[in-house]
Amino acid sequence: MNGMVNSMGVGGHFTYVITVFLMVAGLFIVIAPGNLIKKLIGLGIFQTSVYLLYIAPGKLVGGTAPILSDAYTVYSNPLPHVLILTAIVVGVATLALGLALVVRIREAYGCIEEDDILALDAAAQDSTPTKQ
Amino acid sequence: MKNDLTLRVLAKLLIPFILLFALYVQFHGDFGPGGGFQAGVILAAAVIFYALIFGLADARKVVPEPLVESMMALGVLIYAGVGVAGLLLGGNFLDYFVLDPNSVHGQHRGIFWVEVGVATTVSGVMLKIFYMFVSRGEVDE
Amino acid sequence: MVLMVVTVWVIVRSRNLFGIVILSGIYSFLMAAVLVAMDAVDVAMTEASVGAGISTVLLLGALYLCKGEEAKPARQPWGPLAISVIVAGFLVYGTLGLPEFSDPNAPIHGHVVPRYLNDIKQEVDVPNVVTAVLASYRGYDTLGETTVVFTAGAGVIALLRKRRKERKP
Amino acid sequence: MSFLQHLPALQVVVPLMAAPLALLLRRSNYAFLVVLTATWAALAISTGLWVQVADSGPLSYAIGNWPAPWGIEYRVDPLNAFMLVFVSGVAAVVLPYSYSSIQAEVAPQQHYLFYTMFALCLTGLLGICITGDAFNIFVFLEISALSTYVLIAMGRDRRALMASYQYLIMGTIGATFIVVGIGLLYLMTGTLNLADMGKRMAEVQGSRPVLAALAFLTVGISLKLALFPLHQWLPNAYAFAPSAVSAFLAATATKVAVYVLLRFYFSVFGQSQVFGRLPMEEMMLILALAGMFAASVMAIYQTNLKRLFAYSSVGQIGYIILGLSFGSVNGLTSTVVHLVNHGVTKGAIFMLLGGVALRMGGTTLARVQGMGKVMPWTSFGILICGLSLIGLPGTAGFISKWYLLLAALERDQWWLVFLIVLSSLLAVLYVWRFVEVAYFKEPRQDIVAVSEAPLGLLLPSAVLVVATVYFGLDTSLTVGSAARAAEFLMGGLR
Repeated sequence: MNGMVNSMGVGGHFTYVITVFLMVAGLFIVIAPGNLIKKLIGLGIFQTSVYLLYIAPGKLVGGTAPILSDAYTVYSNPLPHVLILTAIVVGVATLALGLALVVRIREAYGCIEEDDILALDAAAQDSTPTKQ
Repeated sequence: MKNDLTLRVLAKLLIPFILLFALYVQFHGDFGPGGGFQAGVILAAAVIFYALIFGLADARKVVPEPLVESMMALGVLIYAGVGVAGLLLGGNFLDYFVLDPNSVHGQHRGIFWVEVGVATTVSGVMLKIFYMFVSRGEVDE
Repeated sequence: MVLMVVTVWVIVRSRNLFGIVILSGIYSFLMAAVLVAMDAVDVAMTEASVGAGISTVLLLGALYLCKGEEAKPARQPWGPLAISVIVAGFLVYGTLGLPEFSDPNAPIHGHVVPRYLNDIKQEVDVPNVVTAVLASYRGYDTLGETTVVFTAGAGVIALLRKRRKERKP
Repeated sequence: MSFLQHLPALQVVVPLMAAPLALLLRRSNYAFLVVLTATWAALAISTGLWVQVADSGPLSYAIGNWPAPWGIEYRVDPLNAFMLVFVSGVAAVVLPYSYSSIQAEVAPQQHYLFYTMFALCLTGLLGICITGDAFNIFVFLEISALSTYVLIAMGRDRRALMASYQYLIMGTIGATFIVVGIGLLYLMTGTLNLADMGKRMAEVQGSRPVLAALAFLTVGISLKLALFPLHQWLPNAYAFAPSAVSAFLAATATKVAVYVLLRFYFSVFGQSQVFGRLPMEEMMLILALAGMFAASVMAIYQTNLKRLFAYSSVGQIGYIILGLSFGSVNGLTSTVVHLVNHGVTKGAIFMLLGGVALRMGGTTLARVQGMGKVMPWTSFGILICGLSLIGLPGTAGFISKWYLLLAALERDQWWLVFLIVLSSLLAVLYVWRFVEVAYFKEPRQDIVAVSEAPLGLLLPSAVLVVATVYFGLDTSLTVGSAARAAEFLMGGLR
């Protein structure tokens, strides 16, 4: 929350810089080979950071939440909020499905490290004919 | 944990309030923050809370799995049904104006039912996912 | 927001899965706080309940089922790192041309949205503009969203329902 | 009349409502009937729309009766009317096939879920094609994507799970890139309606966020359409999914992504911006060529037929993007025609391979030895489709390559003509791998008794094989529609 005060003082693009950092960090976790659950968390961070990209520009200093009442005249932009609500829901749906997959992978392979699983697959391909 | 009297009494006391809160979030969404999705999540949370304290078997008795699965589907059907109702009454798909002679009331009615649909599906899906994860663990042990 | 950066940094470095899950919950809470500051109360409420609530529960559940504690350190992070940096470059390039923070003359404030804010009283008469746009003006998106949730639910059933015959490796 | 007026909404809503119904019914036969009815209804609706558009020009449908930039608009023009017919047509053929094919591949208590997911996937793909709203594209993209992950994971091999996980990661990254792109566009134009965006683009043409949006959308969609080198998820996903799923995905999923790319390039950014401001043309040309060659070479070295043809798909996507990179009417015509022709051909191949897997116990080259003797019809079908992949006259593949060559000749790029022909030779090589094993080797001892694939599999596959040949002989339907779509895209922007 301290950061918010800063963001207004430091200048117009502070929020964007933060957004970019969060996005890239999330993306890095996802594409670096590693633990399957950790990758899903990274995917979550990647998606979440996009929320800021949408929401931050909709904020008007001196504006208020877009719930109409007679006391206010300036409202922040409601449309990005709607879009991001949808995006959050999509995000959690993806996470649930991803985790269900990880659980199944763990049952089938006995581990959840990407490297190990790919090694197991390669080994299986060498020794036995591919069974369909 | 299942036999802790304090917890059980507390839960019995709290859960009605959580359910009430869910309903409040559902129907107050027009005026304050909230709506079908959040209400659905809270509703599911109440049952999950119940399951944690009283055990999965008891929760399944209160909210059986087939019901949960039907809720998932029914929510979508309610939502799409509102859209089709608009079609049948001579409007476009998801046209709320035609749902009532007074177009503003029509809008209110449309939004109400749509939010009911969202809450139904969301709470159904969240609960179902919870049940699935927990019962998967039972196999493993 | 600075706290968020710190949290994410720790997540990147950490190998303890349990810790990572808890941190991601904290991250969601921080995000929700920032969203409140940006007047997105509906979004904040959802992010808090979904990000910090449901996601954390799901992650813990999955962690319990997988019994994984430690994540191995990534072996060769340079390729992905390079890709990430390139993406960052594009983003910085793009965002530098965006309107300034809180600029009332930005296109998003001038087009489309005024009708939501001004005419909603006559057209829908619901004070919470977010609800009105969500359920009515863009109600079709929400139908899609509900379908996405339904898809995930049915998908989890398909993946996790117990079977009589166990899958052969 | 009023009923016809609502066809655009019904196009998506009918399969959408079929999905929860199928879940509620639980009995796999009922679920199948519901989804089958919905799929065939969708085909009828899309045909109706196609006729309407051909008669009276683009249609617009305001969902919820909210006018365009405020509400969500459905917009049907020559391009997506054609796509809708194609997608629902393939679905209408693959679904009856799946009824027989999943008996062997998916556990019985999962069948109703399979049909539910199939309906959702179809809903998503149709929704992407028909919508005129940028964010709505994303929502329906996710419906189709999530259902696809589940469908792939239903495969019997445990590698199906990992393939699905990798697709989930790549697909979600792609979708998030697309969201970032749409977000940047929204911030610059203030609207989400594609047509409105296109109009307001004039003011912000060439600004940095718009160019960044272009880059993000291109990368995001390229992930979805498996453009080389972003194709890594594809071969495993196709190889380990149930065969009905492989067929449906190979025929439609990447093709719909190409459609989205076309839509953004030509309806939003405008051709001059896409090809003028950035070295897009050169970049796509290089990637397309690299894909054509690298993936075809990879295909030659595969030992599993499913993977072989999956790599071939990546290569064929190269042709599609190559046509796009020309930015001319002939180039675009070849892109759109090849979308359909390749979709039909690949759909047929994967459906036939499903029969092979069922009868011969797998699709590795070692296993299918002597297939020409024990499964003559299936082998013959694959052979014809293989010829279409090569681009032999008389098959659908020839038509698309012909327009591609025309487009290259228009620009006097003889070296490109040479490269296109050369890459076709690579296709000859990988198709030969199949021919050699199937026709010039004796069947293995343990599988001599194998018979032809059951009719339930063979008949639907035959429909697509016949289509492959038919589209190679009578081009009025495909090329006619594609040319109209191409002219529409180019003309809309001048």
